[in-house]
Amino acid sequence: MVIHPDLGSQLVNLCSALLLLTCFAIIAQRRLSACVDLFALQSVFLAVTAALVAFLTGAHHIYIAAALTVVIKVIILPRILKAVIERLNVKRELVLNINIPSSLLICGALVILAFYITQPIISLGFLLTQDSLAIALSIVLIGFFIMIARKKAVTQVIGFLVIENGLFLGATAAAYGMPLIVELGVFFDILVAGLIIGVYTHRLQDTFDSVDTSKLTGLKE
Amino acid sequence: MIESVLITVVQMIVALLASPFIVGLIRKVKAHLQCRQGPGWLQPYYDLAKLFRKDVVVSTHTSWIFTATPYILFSSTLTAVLLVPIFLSKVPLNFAGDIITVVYLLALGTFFLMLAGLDAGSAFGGMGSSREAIVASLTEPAMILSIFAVGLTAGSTNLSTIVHKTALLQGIVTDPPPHLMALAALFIVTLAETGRVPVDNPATHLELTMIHEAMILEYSGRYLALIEWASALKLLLFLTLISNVFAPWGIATERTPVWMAFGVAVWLVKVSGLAVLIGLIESMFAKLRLFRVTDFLGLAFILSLLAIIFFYILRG
Amino acid sequence: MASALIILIAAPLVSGLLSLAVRTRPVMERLQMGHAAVLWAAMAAVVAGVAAGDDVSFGSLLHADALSAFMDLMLAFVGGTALVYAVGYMGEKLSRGPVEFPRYRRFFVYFDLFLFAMVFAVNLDNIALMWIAVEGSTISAALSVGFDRTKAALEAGWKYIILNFVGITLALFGTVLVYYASEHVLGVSMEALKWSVLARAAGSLNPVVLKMAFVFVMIGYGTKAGVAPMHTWLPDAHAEAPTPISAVLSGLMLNLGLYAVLRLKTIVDPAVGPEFAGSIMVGLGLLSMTIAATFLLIQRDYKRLFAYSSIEHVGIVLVGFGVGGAAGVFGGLFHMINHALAKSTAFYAAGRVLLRYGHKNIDGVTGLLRQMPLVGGAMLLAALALAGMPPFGLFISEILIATGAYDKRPWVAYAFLLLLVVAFAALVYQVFRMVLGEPKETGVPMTPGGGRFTDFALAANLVAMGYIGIHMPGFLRALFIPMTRVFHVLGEIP
Amino acid sequence: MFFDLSWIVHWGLLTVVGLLGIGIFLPSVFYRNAHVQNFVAHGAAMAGSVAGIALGIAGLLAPTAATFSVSSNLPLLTFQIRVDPLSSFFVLIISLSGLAVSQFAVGYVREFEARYSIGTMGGLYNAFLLSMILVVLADNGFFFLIVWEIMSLVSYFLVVTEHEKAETRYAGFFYLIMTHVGTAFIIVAWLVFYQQAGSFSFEIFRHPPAPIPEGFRTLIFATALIGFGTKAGIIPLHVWLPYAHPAAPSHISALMSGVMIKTAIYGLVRVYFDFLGGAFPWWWGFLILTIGAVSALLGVMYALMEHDLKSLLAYHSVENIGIILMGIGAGMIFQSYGLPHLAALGLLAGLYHTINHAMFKGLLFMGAGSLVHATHTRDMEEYGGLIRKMPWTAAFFLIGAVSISALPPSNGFVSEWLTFQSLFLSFQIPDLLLKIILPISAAMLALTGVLAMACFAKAFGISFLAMPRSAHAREAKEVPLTMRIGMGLLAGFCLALGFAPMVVVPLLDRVTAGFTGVTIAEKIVAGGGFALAPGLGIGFASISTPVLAVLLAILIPAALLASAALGGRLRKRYTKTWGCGINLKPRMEYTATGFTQPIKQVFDMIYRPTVKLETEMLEESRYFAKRMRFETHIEPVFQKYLYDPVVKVLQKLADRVRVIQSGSLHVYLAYIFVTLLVLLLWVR
Repeated sequence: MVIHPDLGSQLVNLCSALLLLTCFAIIAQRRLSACVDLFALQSVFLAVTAALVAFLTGAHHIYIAAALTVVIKVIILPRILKAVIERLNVKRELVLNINIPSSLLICGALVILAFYITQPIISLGFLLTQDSLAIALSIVLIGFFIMIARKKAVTQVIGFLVIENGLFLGATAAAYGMPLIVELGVFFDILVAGLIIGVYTHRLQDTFDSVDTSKLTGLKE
Repeated sequence: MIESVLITVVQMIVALLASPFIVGLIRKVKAHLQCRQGPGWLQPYYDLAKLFRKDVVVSTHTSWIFTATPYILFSSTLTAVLLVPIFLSKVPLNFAGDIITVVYLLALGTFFLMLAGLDAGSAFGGMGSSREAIVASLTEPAMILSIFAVGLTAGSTNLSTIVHKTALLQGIVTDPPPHLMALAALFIVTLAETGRVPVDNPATHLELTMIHEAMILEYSGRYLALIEWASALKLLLFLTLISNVFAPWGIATERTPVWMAFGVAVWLVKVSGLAVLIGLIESMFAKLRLFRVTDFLGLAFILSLLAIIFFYILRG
Repeated sequence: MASALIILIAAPLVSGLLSLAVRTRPVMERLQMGHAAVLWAAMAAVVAGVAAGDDVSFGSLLHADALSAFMDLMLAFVGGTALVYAVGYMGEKLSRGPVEFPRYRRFFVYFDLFLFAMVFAVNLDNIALMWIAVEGSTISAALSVGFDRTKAALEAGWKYIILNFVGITLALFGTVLVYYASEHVLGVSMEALKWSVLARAAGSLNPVVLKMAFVFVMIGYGTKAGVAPMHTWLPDAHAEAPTPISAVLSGLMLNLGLYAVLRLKTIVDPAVGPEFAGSIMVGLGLLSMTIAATFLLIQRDYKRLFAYSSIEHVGIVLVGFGVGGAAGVFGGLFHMINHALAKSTAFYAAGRVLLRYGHKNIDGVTGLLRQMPLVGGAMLLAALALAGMPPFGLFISEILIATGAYDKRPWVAYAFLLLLVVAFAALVYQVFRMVLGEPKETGVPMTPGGGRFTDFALAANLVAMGYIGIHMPGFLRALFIPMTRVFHVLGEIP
Repeated sequence: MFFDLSWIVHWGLLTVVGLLGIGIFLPSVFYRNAHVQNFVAHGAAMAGSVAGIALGIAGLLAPTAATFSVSSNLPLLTFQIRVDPLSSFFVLIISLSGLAVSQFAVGYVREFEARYSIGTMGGLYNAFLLSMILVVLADNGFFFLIVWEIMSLVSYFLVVTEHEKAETRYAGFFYLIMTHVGTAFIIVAWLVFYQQAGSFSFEIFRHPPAPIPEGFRTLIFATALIGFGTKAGIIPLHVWLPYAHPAAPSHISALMSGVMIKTAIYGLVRVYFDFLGGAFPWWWGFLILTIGAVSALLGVMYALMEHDLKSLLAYHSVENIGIILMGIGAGMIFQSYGLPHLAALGLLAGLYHTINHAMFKGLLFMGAGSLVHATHTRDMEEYGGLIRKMPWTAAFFLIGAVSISALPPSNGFVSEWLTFQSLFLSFQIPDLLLKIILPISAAMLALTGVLAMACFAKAFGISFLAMPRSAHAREAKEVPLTMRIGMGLLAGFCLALGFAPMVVVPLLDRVTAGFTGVTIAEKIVAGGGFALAPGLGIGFASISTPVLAVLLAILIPAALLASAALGGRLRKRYTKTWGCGINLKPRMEYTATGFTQPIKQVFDMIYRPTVKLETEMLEESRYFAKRMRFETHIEPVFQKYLYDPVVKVLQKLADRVRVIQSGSLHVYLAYIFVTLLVLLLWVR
């Protein structure tokens, strides 16, 4: 089956756009479990995008990446996070560093910024995925922003994972995926990192009776 | 060589003999002004002779510094005198030191005198030394500068060269304003360095006012004689400086015996005149408070400085 | 030679895995001492091989050029002494009671894995695989930082994890961008990620992409290297981690971060010219020095003190490479190894002080020289070295860097010297307060078992530090010449 | 020549480095016996110093400079050594002082044996000597910096020998920081050279491939002045000196004050006359001269107010550095106006004073050390009457005091007189301002000289004369022979330098000739070799210290004989000093504070004294005081208005910066985020 390049490109762009949209949804969401769900959704879109690229380019190793994404980011990590939420008994985030409307505005600005920054190098990319790089950068920045704007450890982890998603989008869409061994290594690392964060969150809860990271200000000058 | 040694010895003897006379002269003038007869002309000589023969009383608190000081003071002052032209414009020892050397030789004596003042452990001696320190520190820069102002005309700080050159010009001063200022400065310095009114009063032993007398309060007998003689020599030295640097009229510029003898006579007249002037001043003015002395000596410094500035400005 | 490289990399991994099975302290001690010995021997072989002029490689995966060998030298030497030190330090903790055997064992597992990840990272000839190894080191260190289960240690660990994971992720984005640039030239393949290939093709890569990639990598690995303003995790982690870990974090991990940045710089420079990366590095370097110098002034905790000093030195190295040229590059490299030695020595000494007094308060420590002559002396010498005093190598490298800077941009040299002086004053003030004077507290003396190992580690580091300050050994110079070539320094080293 | 000078230079150098090197490490070997360590350390130092004296003299006489070089593995760094007249002269100074001070130290360090590690102290001592010698021999900027910093560091460690005292630690820290700041400026000077000449070799500094532009020359001038000036202790960079020099053990103070600060003079002469050579802008010399005059005057004035004998001596170092700089500054001015003979004279005067100061300041510090050794206090108000307990120390101290007060026929007099002459010869300069300024600075020099005399009258009088003022002084004993020999050596050097200027001047002429291109020795040495006449052909003035000494030596016995002739045998009666009817007590003696009271009052503009008087009256009457408490301080102007504000600003700044490390993870993340965005935008 041959798909017209324009169509393929538009499909990829569509998926990327959906990824970006879920970011905004996460920003707008106070409930933690909903955030996790949205992250899982985003990961699904990521997997779809990766599969699309794999299909359109014939780079089959990207399928594996897509599959791993599904396994790790759609299934394993959300479960761990949910378990943590369950155990810690924190349902929603009431106080934010930056309130939701402003957050949304800022994220809009970040998207514009990302497009502005990547504009000079976009022409270099493959025709199929030209805009994905900008979107990937937007997602990275938004994920970063989530980490700054949110207080709970869990949301910070979600922010971190969103950054990872953006990064993967960049890797698969813009660069047609990294070599397989690299992908595998990266996934392994992310998995371990997620585990360790989970462990630490537990310990934090045990020691501080809270996962509100804004209260972690004992060490300062 | 022998001639040089001879002249040096003669100069030494002349100065040694003349110095008590000058002291006596000042006393005489003051006595006259106070409508007194006063002691005789030879009284200072008698005093010295008597002091030399008397026993000395030495404090048990003192050290060898106390005993050595009179000799060091006497000989350093005498050495300084040998560097100053008295009757011959080019003294044989002129190569051995210039005006700075003279100033520092006198300082050597002062230094030991200050130590001696502290040596006995009495508060008076310490007070005298302490006051001597401040007076000396204010006079010496002025003295060096004032002589230098004159030295500029002659192109030398060597006293002999200065006097010789001026003498060859028949004492015609080429730059009168700087010379006058320097003269005034040097005169003030003379009053201060030799412990005269209005800086110090050699005739008093009032504990709160004395400076020089306080330092030598513990001395007696032969030691006191040497010190008194050294101060007389110092006075003479300054008067000689004033007269021969600013008015070297009549001084011998060649080593002929007649001229030199004439030189001695003229010099005696000149220093006697200055002594009379000092006697007059001592009678006319009151002693200044210690902390007013600063202003007085500051004036000397400024005058000598102005002398140098004027010299350069007038010369362009 | 390739086998030596394999042994060098495998030794920590094997040792770490074996540690899992150890049941008693003497066995652990012997295992780790053996580990250290193997590390040193293998490193010596690798360094000798590379110094002789041949890069050591194994397959297409591992490749040790001069720069890698230089990093191996640092990692293995300091890593080895750190192991010896850790044997003493953790043994002391074990015998005193706060650490029970399973945690004692776990410590060494983490530690060995940490070393493994670092040694692996510097010998990988692949930009992306290197990233994986660096990430591995970040993860293994994360476990060690929070090893003491105090509130402070947890907080420090959390901050370390979050900031470093974010940083390392940004670095990966940068890596992706490099690939984005290189695959157009070298094709979609592993080749496009190999350092050696990239270095050859550097000139033909897209400059704008590389610029962006460098920004990401600089910030990403810069976080790991403790470059201001990404340094904020560093003082916390260094202060709260067990001291052997602090020493390795400061002496080695920061250099690993720098290594990653520098590698990329060698790719970026031919493509966009040296000015670009240089400016960023000089700017961040001076900022790091400024921040570190001011915090040194107001520091009250001696471990944090040395941590800030590390930030300062990372700044110095950045300035050195930023200004470039023979003097700058040589100075930067020389600074890295000297700093690794001096800073680990300082931390070893600090650890002993901590064991003795049980607190990290500078005000509470005096008279070290009287109470613990070796420890106090080591701290004094290390502090002097860190403050940039001869006869230690840091003085030489600082002068070289200043020279390089003055040649290019005099104001950089002025700022550099000014900051050095401030940092000197602050560091010397703080350390001398502790070292001099009469001791206040008696504290708890070391048991002979722990003291022996730590003393050895201190002495070994001191000797090495003193030696390369006075005389640069021939093999080191043999490494430096090709290394400066890696950094495109043309012409003779004067 | 009977022997080969270059052979002596070669082997002298090796011997110096070898012996002092042995002295660094060998003492630690005998760690069991502090006594042996003491002998080994200071014996090695003495042997090294003897070799150094040979090296210095041979280097001064050698027709050409000798260079030695060992390359290093490091870029830009060569261990290059050059033995030329200037460095030889300073090697000679260091070694002469080193010899005497090491001898002194053998005895002095004895009392440290129980409490301190003599191996460390002795090793550092040797390292100190060696580093100073290498500083003046170094012929490569990088090498120079290394040994310069080592010298600073080693001297720091020696200063804080007694680090259990808080004020010693403070003094040491202050010193280390100041000297490090100074080094930073020297580094800048070297960097400018490097940038212009492309090498750190002094040979290239001397002869850069292209002439260095005027702006850069000025930059070098200024940075070298600040850099070396800090070490030399010129005002206002002198603040560390009165703390550090007294805090050190006295033999170290002797070396620091006598010799170490001279390495800064060496640096200035080296940079200005050797590297920058040729015609300076006139204001360089003028600035040096002014700084010199101000340092000299303020140095002595602050010295007057000190009652701590060692602080007093430390301030005198500031004074004497000022005097040295006045000579050098005058030389530079003359150089600017193309008067090479006068330039040589000024420089020669400065260098002459340099060696003189090394000798008498070393002597005085050893004297002070002996007093501290005997009384265990540095406070002059607790001394008194020591001349009877310690006659040798007193005699040596007196020689030092006469020398530093520049009283004829001492060595201090010769060099100050030469400085006076070079200042008065200013009438040959075609510039009215300078013509007037130079005599004014001569007047300042005169004032300085007299105040120094007053100060040493105080120091000697209060310490050694009259009655003991404390139990310490009453129980004092003369110091051991080893210490006395050390002092005696320097006293002898002082006298020799005073009586034999005609030997010293031709040697110094070899130093200055290299920089001014003219030799003046045969013109200066007049009167059949017995007089100095620096008029340089115009017969300006001359002195002859040997003749003066002979005159004094004849006249003093002559006065004795004459008074015996006039008054017969001397009969002495001994009695107590008259105390106005009550027994004289030490408390009634004049104190050091009282002695300087008039000076304080006269110069209150400078001292800004603060007086605090608390009177507690009797309950019964307001007219009778029960207790009075009088406190007076002089204001440390430079510290208060120049240094304290800088420290305060830094502290305040650091306090503000605290906010950066707020502890909030979100803020930390924001830093990274913002940096990322800024850099990305910048890249685009």
